[in-house]
Amino acid sequence: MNQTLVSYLSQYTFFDSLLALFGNNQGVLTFVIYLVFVLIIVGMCATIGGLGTYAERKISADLQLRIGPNRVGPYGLLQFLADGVKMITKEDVMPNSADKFLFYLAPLLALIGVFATLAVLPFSSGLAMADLNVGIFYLIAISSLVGVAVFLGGYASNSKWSMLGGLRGASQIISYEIPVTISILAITLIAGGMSFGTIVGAQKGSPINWFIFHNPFTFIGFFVYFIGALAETNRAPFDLPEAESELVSGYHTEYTGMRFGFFALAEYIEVFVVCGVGAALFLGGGNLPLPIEIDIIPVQLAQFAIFMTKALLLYYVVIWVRWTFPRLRVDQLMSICWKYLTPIAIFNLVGCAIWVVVFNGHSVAQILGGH
Amino acid sequence: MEYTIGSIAPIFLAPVLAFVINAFIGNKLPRKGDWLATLSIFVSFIYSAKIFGDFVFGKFATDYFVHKTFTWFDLNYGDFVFKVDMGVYIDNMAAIMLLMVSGVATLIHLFSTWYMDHDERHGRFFTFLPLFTSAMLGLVLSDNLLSLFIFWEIMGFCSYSLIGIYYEKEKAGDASLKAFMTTRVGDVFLLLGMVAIWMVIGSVGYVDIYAAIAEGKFVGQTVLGISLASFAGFCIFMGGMGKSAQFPLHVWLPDAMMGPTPGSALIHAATMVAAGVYLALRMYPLMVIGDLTSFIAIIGAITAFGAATIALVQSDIKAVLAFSTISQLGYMMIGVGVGSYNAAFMHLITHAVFKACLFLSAGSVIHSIHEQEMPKMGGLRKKLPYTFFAMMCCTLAIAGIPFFSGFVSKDRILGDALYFGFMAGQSPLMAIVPILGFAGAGLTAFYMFRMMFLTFFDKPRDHHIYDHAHDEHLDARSNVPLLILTVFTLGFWYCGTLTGQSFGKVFGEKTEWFKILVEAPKVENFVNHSREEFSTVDTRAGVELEKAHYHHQTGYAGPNPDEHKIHTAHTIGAILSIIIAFSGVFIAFLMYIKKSVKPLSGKFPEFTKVLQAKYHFDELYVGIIIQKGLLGLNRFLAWFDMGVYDRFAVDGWAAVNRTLFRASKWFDNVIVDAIGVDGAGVAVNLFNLVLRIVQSGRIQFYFVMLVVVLASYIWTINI
Amino acid sequence: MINLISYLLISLVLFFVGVTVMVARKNIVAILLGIELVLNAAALNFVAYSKFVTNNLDGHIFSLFIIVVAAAEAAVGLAIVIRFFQIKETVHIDEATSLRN
Amino acid sequence: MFIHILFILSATLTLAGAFGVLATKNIMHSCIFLLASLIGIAGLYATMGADFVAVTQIMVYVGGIVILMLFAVMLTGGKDFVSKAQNLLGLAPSMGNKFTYSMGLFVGLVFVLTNAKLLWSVAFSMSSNEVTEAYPSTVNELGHLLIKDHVLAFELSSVLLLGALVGAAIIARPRKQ
Repeated sequence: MNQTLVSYLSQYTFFDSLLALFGNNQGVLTFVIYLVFVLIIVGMCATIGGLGTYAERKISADLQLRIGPNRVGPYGLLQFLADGVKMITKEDVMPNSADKFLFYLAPLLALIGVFATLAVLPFSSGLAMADLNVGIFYLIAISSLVGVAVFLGGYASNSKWSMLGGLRGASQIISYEIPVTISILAITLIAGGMSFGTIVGAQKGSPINWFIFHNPFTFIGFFVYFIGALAETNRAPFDLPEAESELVSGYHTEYTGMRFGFFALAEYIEVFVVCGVGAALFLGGGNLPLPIEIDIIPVQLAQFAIFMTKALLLYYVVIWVRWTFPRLRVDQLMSICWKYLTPIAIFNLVGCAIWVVVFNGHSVAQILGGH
Repeated sequence: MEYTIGSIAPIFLAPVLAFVINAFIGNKLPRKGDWLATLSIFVSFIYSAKIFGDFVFGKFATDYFVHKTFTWFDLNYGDFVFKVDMGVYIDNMAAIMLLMVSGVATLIHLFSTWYMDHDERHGRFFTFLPLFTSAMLGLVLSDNLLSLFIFWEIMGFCSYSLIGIYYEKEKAGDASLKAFMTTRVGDVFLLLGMVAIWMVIGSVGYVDIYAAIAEGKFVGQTVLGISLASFAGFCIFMGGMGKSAQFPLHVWLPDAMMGPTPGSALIHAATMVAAGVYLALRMYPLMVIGDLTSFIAIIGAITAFGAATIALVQSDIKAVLAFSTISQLGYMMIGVGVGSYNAAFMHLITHAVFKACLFLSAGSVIHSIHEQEMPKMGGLRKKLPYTFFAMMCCTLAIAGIPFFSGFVSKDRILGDALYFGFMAGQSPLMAIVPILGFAGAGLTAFYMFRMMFLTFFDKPRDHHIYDHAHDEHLDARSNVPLLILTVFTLGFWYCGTLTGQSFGKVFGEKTEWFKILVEAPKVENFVNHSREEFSTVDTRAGVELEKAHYHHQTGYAGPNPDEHKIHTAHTIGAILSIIIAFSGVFIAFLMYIKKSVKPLSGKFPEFTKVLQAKYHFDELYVGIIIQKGLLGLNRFLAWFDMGVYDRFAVDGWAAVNRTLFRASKWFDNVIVDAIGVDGAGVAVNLFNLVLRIVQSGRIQFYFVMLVVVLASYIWTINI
Repeated sequence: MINLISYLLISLVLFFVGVTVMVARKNIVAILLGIELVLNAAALNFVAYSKFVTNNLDGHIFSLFIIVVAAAEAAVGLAIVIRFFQIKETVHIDEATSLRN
Repeated sequence: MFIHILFILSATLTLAGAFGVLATKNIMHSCIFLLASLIGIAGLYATMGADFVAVTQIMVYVGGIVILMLFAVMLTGGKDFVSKAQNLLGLAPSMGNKFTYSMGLFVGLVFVLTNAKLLWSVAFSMSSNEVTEAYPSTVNELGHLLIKDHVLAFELSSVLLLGALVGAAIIARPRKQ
């Protein structure tokens, strides 16, 4: 059964009083609850995306022994707001020979693809918009809209830099989807389900129960997933679609103003989402490291905080990687995917399957600890 | 005592894992992954030791076994049921076998890391060696003939790869092909036997076969006019003959020595060739009801004696050992044939240990002097003291000198053979079995000591080689495996007494563990056996069975009316074999140390030539079967083709045709051309005018036509 | 009121559009688009019958296989289109009338 | 209620996308409308509780086939070609003209009416119950069905995919001229 936010909230007593407030019309109440939480989550993620640009600059500055943005607000914290205002007020330029319809559509598709993934992201055991029983599969599927958007952005601009960037981006995204999906498949194999509730629920308790430590194959699988996710979100060292030195700035060369902002925002939120998925699948998600079984609001908040901490730590690693490694060549990119990551991922999948059969699904820690 | 999949699977899976890793990334690992292979076998050894401990020192009864199955594939389509189970079957025999295989393999791997060091095929060797070991372990764990056959074939493949590991040498390539093809002859029969069994009982599991034998399902079944049990037993035994290099399928084993010596030690001496004997022991009840025991005994006797005679004249140290292997395998088959079940199995184990050690020692010799020909050796005793010690102990064992393991096991086989041949009321022809057996034992002692004397004693015959030989220092990888194996060439490990005879008993009856634990399967115990699925929980956990009471004199079978005769036979056999062994050693001593007796090869040059040519078996197979048989057939076919078919059919038909042609030419010109062809052309042209419009090649037009025709059809019929 | 008929109607319209696209367009890629629509109309029918009539999941299985076959068909079809374009420098279907060259 | 909204939205998206494919003269736009239509069909699957099929639809079509189509359009230039060959309907540009459209509409109509004739009586005789709001998961059952009852088809489809993969690679590989 698919658990949703409303079905989760309905176990609390205040739900009934809320229901009474809306004249016992459950449909309206459901709508209102979703509206509120969608606004909260989308707003929060947009802020995270915005702050991502700030973090990117600040961390890069730190790594390069500079100061970084420090004028707007304390420590330059409000820099992203200033950037946002700049983007909104900028003139919206469109090339003459561009394909108008697709040019408008591409950034919207990118945003849709990213925001749709937020519906299943398990911020805590209760606070997930919908805990679909095909959750992770849905997330992989819907995020491939971003690939289409990148491609269309490149095509519609009618510029050769954009075109090359779009082609590179689309081929890169669909190629790296394979190792990422197979690594995730190994996890669903162990967890016995594709819903985030099942997967996160299977990693309860101490960090030794996290799936990354479940067996040697998942340990490798995490790194395969992380590298693949970097490539899927077009982050350095796989940022070929937007390589400044070769393609000006790739598929969004011709975009200005808020349309460019949409692409940038989509990219930063997508990074957050893949980090969140990595945290949920491999690093225990929002599970408390204590055996607390009661389900009250403070526990949920603590889970939320833990999940965000893990996701944002991974986010930090992503930025760190970006400012540490040089960019790859196109042929290297493809050979990494097809010659290394995909075979390793398949090996991991088979290894996990054998592990599950041979050790009856027990993790290394359980085996060493005598079940 | 829990047997879950987790406690059994690593025995087989650890080497497989090593194989997979070495196959893919072995070349990138330090030392090309040899440590990984060795480690994986050691893991198998530890798990095997656990099982061995449970079975031998545990409180299980003699006929206790672990049999667990899991569904391999299950295709159910309504009434059609096709379900195949795989499983694990461990009894005392399998437990001992597991320990032997994994233990010997561990030591051989360890030795190989030294022997194959700096070899260009290092990585390849250590890829196939663990795969081979895992296949052997899987074969021992198998609970049915089908999975046994799968592992059997994997071993065949590994053997092929390891013999031909230096594939650029033509001889190595030929030898590997020969081994592969010769064993394939046996394998075809094995497959045939499995099919025959499947036809009767619908399963090839050991347990099912035993149960079917006990229930008498084989009675009255015939195929091609002979009883089905005989047919199936014979076919399965043929498989064993191929693998265990029994006459007449023995020709591949001597050539198999082209591979690296540790590989030979593992494959062609200690384990793989034992698989055929193991199979014969497993299928022993089938052999008994198929009346094949006499046949097996005779094949074994011929092999044992024939190979021993060939070994007398070989000059290559590995060839001597190869023929001695064939000969010893013959003794095991004699044991199977004369009903000496546990002695045959004991000889399998003891032979594996001392033969592995002998081969490793030979490898050590070859590695240090880079020479295999014995006439060029001599006096190496001082250069290679540890190797000499190990090889001497093993030679004493194989020659059947008391206090060593070979004496115990071979003597029991020969004792039973003596009883079988002279006292059991068999036909007088069967006397050939003990006679050839004892003769072979004497020859064994002789040629093994000939090899020792030529290699280690006397003065160096080739000073160049001798001076360049490396001095041996005690080394963990090269000598220690030999010395460990040497320890287990002593007899009391296997029988608890110094000589295996009642007059040498020192530790009491309890230590006769081989006799207590290993006995022919009692088929009636399997009738109501229900199979268990593998799971996490062992349903038998905690159930400890009482050890059945064992009588020294009668065993389990109850008092045997011929007990007295058997006892007499054994006593005579023991005395006889001691005399024969020592006389063999003494003759060798006279010939090669004292040199007071000249080697007989000078007196019978023709016979020596025949022996050196290995009784011309290779030439026989190539000359008779391939040249005379196939080529003759070819010549006959060619003659038929040219003389009969060409002359009469082709030429005659041509003459007939020529006549017909004249008539038809006229007909063709006048009627066909003028009226038919030109007329048809005109007609086609007319049609074409219409069809050209329809056959436009445009796929969409075809689609439209399809839709229109389909629609008009559906609208005209009423549904 | 959502019932079987509503899904069947959607499927029928989708099928109609697919067939029309297949016939009206002369671009091979566009014809492949029409084929995708037709396949999807069929798959939708299978799931609808599975939901409302048979009450088991065989229809789902069938539509999964349709998706698989559609993927294979698209891959091979587009490969042929690209090869055709390399030879003829056009993707007009009326150019694809000869069996060789 | 939400089911109805989802149904109406998905149906609108499906049909609008399909008509977009039919109506637009730009092949690139056609592909995007096809994308919309396919996502709409995924939504329709979701209203029927076919969650796994719905997500598979998005996965395969959006992540694979549509991008493949876009690539094919890009590699073939995306131009409106005019054939040199004479058609029954005269010279037609590759995105069609009013003759081809009228032919297409006619054929489509014939086909659909034929289908309707065949299926109409069947469809109404079938039981048709209201869509309920709660759906059990189909994933487990589908998995069991795929590797038990339909295992042969499952294996065959894997062979088919392998064949398609190899075949596509061989057909489209660049050749030396």
